Amino acid sequence: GTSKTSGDGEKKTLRVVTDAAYAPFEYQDKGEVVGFDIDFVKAVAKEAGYPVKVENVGWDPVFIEIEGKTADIAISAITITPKRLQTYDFTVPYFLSKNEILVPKGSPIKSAKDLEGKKIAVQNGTTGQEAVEKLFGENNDKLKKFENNNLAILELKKGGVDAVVADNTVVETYVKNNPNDNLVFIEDDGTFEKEFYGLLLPKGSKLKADLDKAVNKLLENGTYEKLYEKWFKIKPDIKILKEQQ
Amino acid sequence: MIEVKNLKKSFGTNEVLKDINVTVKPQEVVVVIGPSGSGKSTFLRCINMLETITGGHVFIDRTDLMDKKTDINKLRSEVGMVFQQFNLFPHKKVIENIMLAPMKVRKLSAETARVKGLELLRKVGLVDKAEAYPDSLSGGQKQRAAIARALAMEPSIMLFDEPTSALDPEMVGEVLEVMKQLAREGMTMVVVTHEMGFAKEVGDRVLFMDGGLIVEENTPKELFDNPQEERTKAFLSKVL
Amino acid sequence: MIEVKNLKKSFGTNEVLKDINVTVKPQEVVVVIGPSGSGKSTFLRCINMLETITGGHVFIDRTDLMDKKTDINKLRSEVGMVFQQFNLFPHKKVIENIMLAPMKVRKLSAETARVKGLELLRKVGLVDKAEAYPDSLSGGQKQRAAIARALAMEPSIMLFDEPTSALDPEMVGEVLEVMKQLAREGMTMVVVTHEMGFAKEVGDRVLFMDGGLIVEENTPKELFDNPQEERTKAFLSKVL
Amino acid sequence: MDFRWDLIVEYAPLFLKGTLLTIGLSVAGILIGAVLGLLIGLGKMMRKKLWALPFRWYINFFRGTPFMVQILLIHFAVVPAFLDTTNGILAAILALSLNSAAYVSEIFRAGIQSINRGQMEAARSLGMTHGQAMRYVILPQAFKRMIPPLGNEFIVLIKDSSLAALIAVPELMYWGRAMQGQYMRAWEPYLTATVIYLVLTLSLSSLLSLLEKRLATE
Amino acid sequence: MDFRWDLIVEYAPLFLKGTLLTIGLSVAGILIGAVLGLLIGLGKMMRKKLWALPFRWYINFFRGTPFMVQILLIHFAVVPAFLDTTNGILAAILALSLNSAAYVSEIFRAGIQSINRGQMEAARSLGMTHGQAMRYVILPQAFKRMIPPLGNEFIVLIKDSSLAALIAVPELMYWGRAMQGQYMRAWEPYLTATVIYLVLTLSLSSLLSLLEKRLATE
Ligand SMILES: Nc1ncnc2c1ncn2[C@@H]1O[C@H](COP(=O)(O)OP(=O)(O)OP(=O)(O)O)[C@@H](O)[C@H]1O
Ligand SMILES: Nc1ncnc2c1ncn2[C@@H]1O[C@H](COP(=O)(O)OP(=O)(O)OP(=O)(O)O)[C@@H](O)[C@H]1O
Ligand SMILES: NC(=O)CC[C@H](N)C(=O)O
Ligand SMILES: [Mg+2]
Ligand SMILES: [Mg+2]
Repeated sequence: GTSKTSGDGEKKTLRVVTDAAYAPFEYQDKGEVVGFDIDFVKAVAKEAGYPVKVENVGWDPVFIEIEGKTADIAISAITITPKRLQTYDFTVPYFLSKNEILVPKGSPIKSAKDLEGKKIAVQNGTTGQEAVEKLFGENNDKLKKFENNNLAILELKKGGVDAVVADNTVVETYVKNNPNDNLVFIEDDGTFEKEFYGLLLPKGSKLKADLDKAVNKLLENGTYEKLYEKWFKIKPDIKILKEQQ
Repeated sequence: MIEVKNLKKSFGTNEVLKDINVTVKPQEVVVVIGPSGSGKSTFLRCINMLETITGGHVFIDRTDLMDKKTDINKLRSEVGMVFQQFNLFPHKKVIENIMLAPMKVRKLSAETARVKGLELLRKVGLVDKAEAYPDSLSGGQKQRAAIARALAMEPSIMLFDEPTSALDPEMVGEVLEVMKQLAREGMTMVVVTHEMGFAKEVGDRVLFMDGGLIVEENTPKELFDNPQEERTKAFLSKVL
Repeated sequence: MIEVKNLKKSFGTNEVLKDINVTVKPQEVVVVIGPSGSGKSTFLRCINMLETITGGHVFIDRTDLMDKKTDINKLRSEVGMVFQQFNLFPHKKVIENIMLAPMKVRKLSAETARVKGLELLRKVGLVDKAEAYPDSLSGGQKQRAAIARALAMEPSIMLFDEPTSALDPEMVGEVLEVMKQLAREGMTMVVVTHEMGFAKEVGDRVLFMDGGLIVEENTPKELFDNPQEERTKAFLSKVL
Repeated sequence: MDFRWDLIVEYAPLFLKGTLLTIGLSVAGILIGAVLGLLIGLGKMMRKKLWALPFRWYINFFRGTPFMVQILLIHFAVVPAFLDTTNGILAAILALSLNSAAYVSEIFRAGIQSINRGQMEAARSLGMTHGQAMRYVILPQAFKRMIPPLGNEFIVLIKDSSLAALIAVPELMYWGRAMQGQYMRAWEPYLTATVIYLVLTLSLSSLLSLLEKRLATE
Repeated sequence: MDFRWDLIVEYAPLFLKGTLLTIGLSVAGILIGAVLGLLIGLGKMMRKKLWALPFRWYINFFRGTPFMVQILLIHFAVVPAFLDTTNGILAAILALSLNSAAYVSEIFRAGIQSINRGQMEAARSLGMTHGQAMRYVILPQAFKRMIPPLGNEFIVLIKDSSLAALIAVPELMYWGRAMQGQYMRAWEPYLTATVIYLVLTLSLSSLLSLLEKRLATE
């Protein structure tokens, strides 16, 4: 069901895929797929004039679906990376992020360097994984790659690893929402670089122009800010997003 | 009726029938005896084309079984066969066992087939078991039902492969009785059996097989009382 | 030797043995005949405690099988049993089949057991098959090996349950020969069989069982030639 | 350990929905699989070895690889090749059907082979053709013997269908994983799923053994 | 479609490592499972129904629930309850062993039941105790018949072990997924894994049928 815009007339429903295991961006609440990304992509599509249907498919499948053009858009807190750009297109960035470390309270790990020799859980195929592999080598023995971030965090909670590396917003939200788990997050701006999320599109997608325009519109007309505040209770730094374009 | 010429049959390298020559005349009752493994069953099975013949020829009513043009299924229905293990169809009632082939092969109507089936069951003394399933019958009853089933195709020849040797001794008699009656009615029969009493009473000829060959043949009386060949003597001394 | 008093055996609600009373004297050969399902096998199996008795008593050498204190395994080794289906141990050579129980139960050394086993094999005419596996033997050879195996425990009583009815006719003789020899040597034997020749030649007594009861008993000659009971007559007329 | 019953209560409607889908997937799988399996079984039994080869390889493939690989390949490669989009439910049914077809074909073969050779010979000796003998004598008996193993295959499918969670088909396991993800707890979601699976498979298998007894005494 | 052989070459050492771990897990699973299975089989065959009940339920549980649930429960719930940490390899071996034990116990029971009753009777009538008859007569024959189904169970374990990838045990499927995650390509990793699984299971099953023929003629 890829988009076939029939020239002028009615626009076809876009299939948006996501991995709803990355709160607060996209997650399941009693079976409902919700989150900042979900609200955002709906707003973008509305702005661009497309009806959308959001489907939870899982993280690895997101990329397979987009590469195979079986879905039109993926939104899943996906960082725009040079490597991904070889195979996919992205819209202009819509979110600023960076990786962060999640550890139990009282852990000796205080920075990324302390992760050396420690067991780390990451989500397979994420920038968190890449960051750790850049530090300690690809496919090294101490790294456990899970299918989604929830399993990685569960592994940490159950004592199977010493740390999880994932996006800061996700890590911090988790720490805040689960005080009983006694987890803390550790920032390391020296090691973890700024990342920008974009909507993932198939290479050469005809939607890119429309969507870019729509994203920019939302950034400018205050819709983005409203959504951002609803989900994160703070104001976004729109300037840095615009600079990145 | 049956003419077997230079019949040969091998399983792989194992030559089971070496060179069999027999003629069975209409209404004749031929009894085949011989030690285990001598090829008696294989011989019968070749006559009924349940085995593909390796060499030689078998003629039934002058039709060559080996001829490509021969309709084997039609010919086979001319030859009834009764097995040691009965081989009744367990999912069908006795009467249905008997009706099946006439209906499917001869295309009789169910009614005609049933009337005929009941008649045959009467003949073998099993009318009251028409609606029973084979599993509820005793061995002797099963074998009689199997004979009725074979007769339903109105064969001109009946082959029996040790029809009584899977039976409890007290049931042997009832089956032999049915067979004797058939013989008296003039059915052409080839019977593999070790029931010497039967052979003497109704057999016209006895063939003694050993090692894939017919070693000796004669009237029952002559063969049992006055065997010529050493192997026949040895065998009879053990069995009688 | 064996005393069976008011023996009863039921499977569930099916009363298979109703009230059996028999005494077998030392060196006696008792033949049991009767229609299928009359309880002959069950009777033998009760004597050997292969079935748990429902009522009554069985004494072997004056020891009550039902007595809690009786060592059943020891008593069982006093009673040899030969089955219709041979039941040789297929994973062991013939000689090992014979040596196993003497070594494990009687704790004989392998050597002693072997010497004795070979002697028994000589007796049943199978020394040359000592190192063969059961599957390579003919039916008659298997049954003779099974007899040798039972004899290896030096039983004072031997039970035979239709020992020749799974055999090809030409092999029946060799097994009966071994059994006759045993009888002549004075072994106490209870034999379920339909071999009338054997019964007449070595049987001291014949029991006719039907419906879980001993209907008639007599010497073979009297019972076969002059049966008293209707049921016996009916059975014999079918079998003889 | 504190066991949060409230979470289970909260997720109950979803588990119910998931259970229904699990049953639906398995039923579809066994039905389509049975039909396909018969055809493949017939194909494999063909006299000409060369013609039978593709069927043989079909069976080898589906019996020789993990169901996880099969469902992923079918979901991401096979279905999109035809539909131009993925479709989890379709892929799950396809994977279950194709997989069970391989096993059913073996059940079918075993069923036919379990019928005594004498049956075919008796039928042939009455003048029936091979086809008639198959149709009226062999197959009716074989089908009866196939019922219990087909029932077992159905149970296998119920369990295998849990892998559909990996392609986000909202069946039972999917909701277990969703609950795990939402509340980061292991015991509650997985035990709930376990119990439901147990109820499904055990009630099915006791039904089966009842049926088997019926068939045996008939 | 362009098929990137170079990626496969690059990941070849990891696939090799993964294959070895897959084999290792399955071997450990079948060995421990066989021993446990014997014990559970014996337990289930106990005369006292009440004592046999726990074994019966063990078998029901492991045969009645998806292996995915089992491995997740064991990894995230059971092992941590004892060790206070997770251990993927341990959990995988445990899950495979406990699961296969349930199936082995049935193989064991079937093996014993397949031995003709007459064997036990012959042994008892020679004066052997039940234990002696079991040990010298029944079990040696039963074990021989258990070899082929145990081989099949081994093949099942090879396939089931692929689910260990979900708990990040670096076996074959894990590296397939890792490759997929790294290069965002689906075909190369999954097809490679498929081929390796096929090689493992098919060579094992042809070995098995050889063995079966040997045993049959012996
Ligand atoms: N389908 C077969 N494949 C291979 N060998 C066979 C087959 N059928 C029979 N034989 C072999 O052919 C030989 C003769 O067998 P056949 O059954 O004709 O003997 P028989 O005289 O009927 O013996 P019995 O009295 O035991 O029934 C035996 O050596 C047997 O092993
Ligand atoms: N283990 C068993 N469970 C239930 N019923 C049994 C069992 N063994 C035997 N029977 C029943 O007991 C009855 C007598 O059987 P038994 O084997 O003693 O007869 P038999 O005289 O030896 O017959 P045959 O001549 O056929 O060997 C039969 O009705 C049989 O169905
Ligand atoms: N959903 C996610 O796990 C995203 C992780 C990270 N932002 C990435 O793009 O790799
Ligand atoms: Mg024969
Ligand atoms: Mg009996």
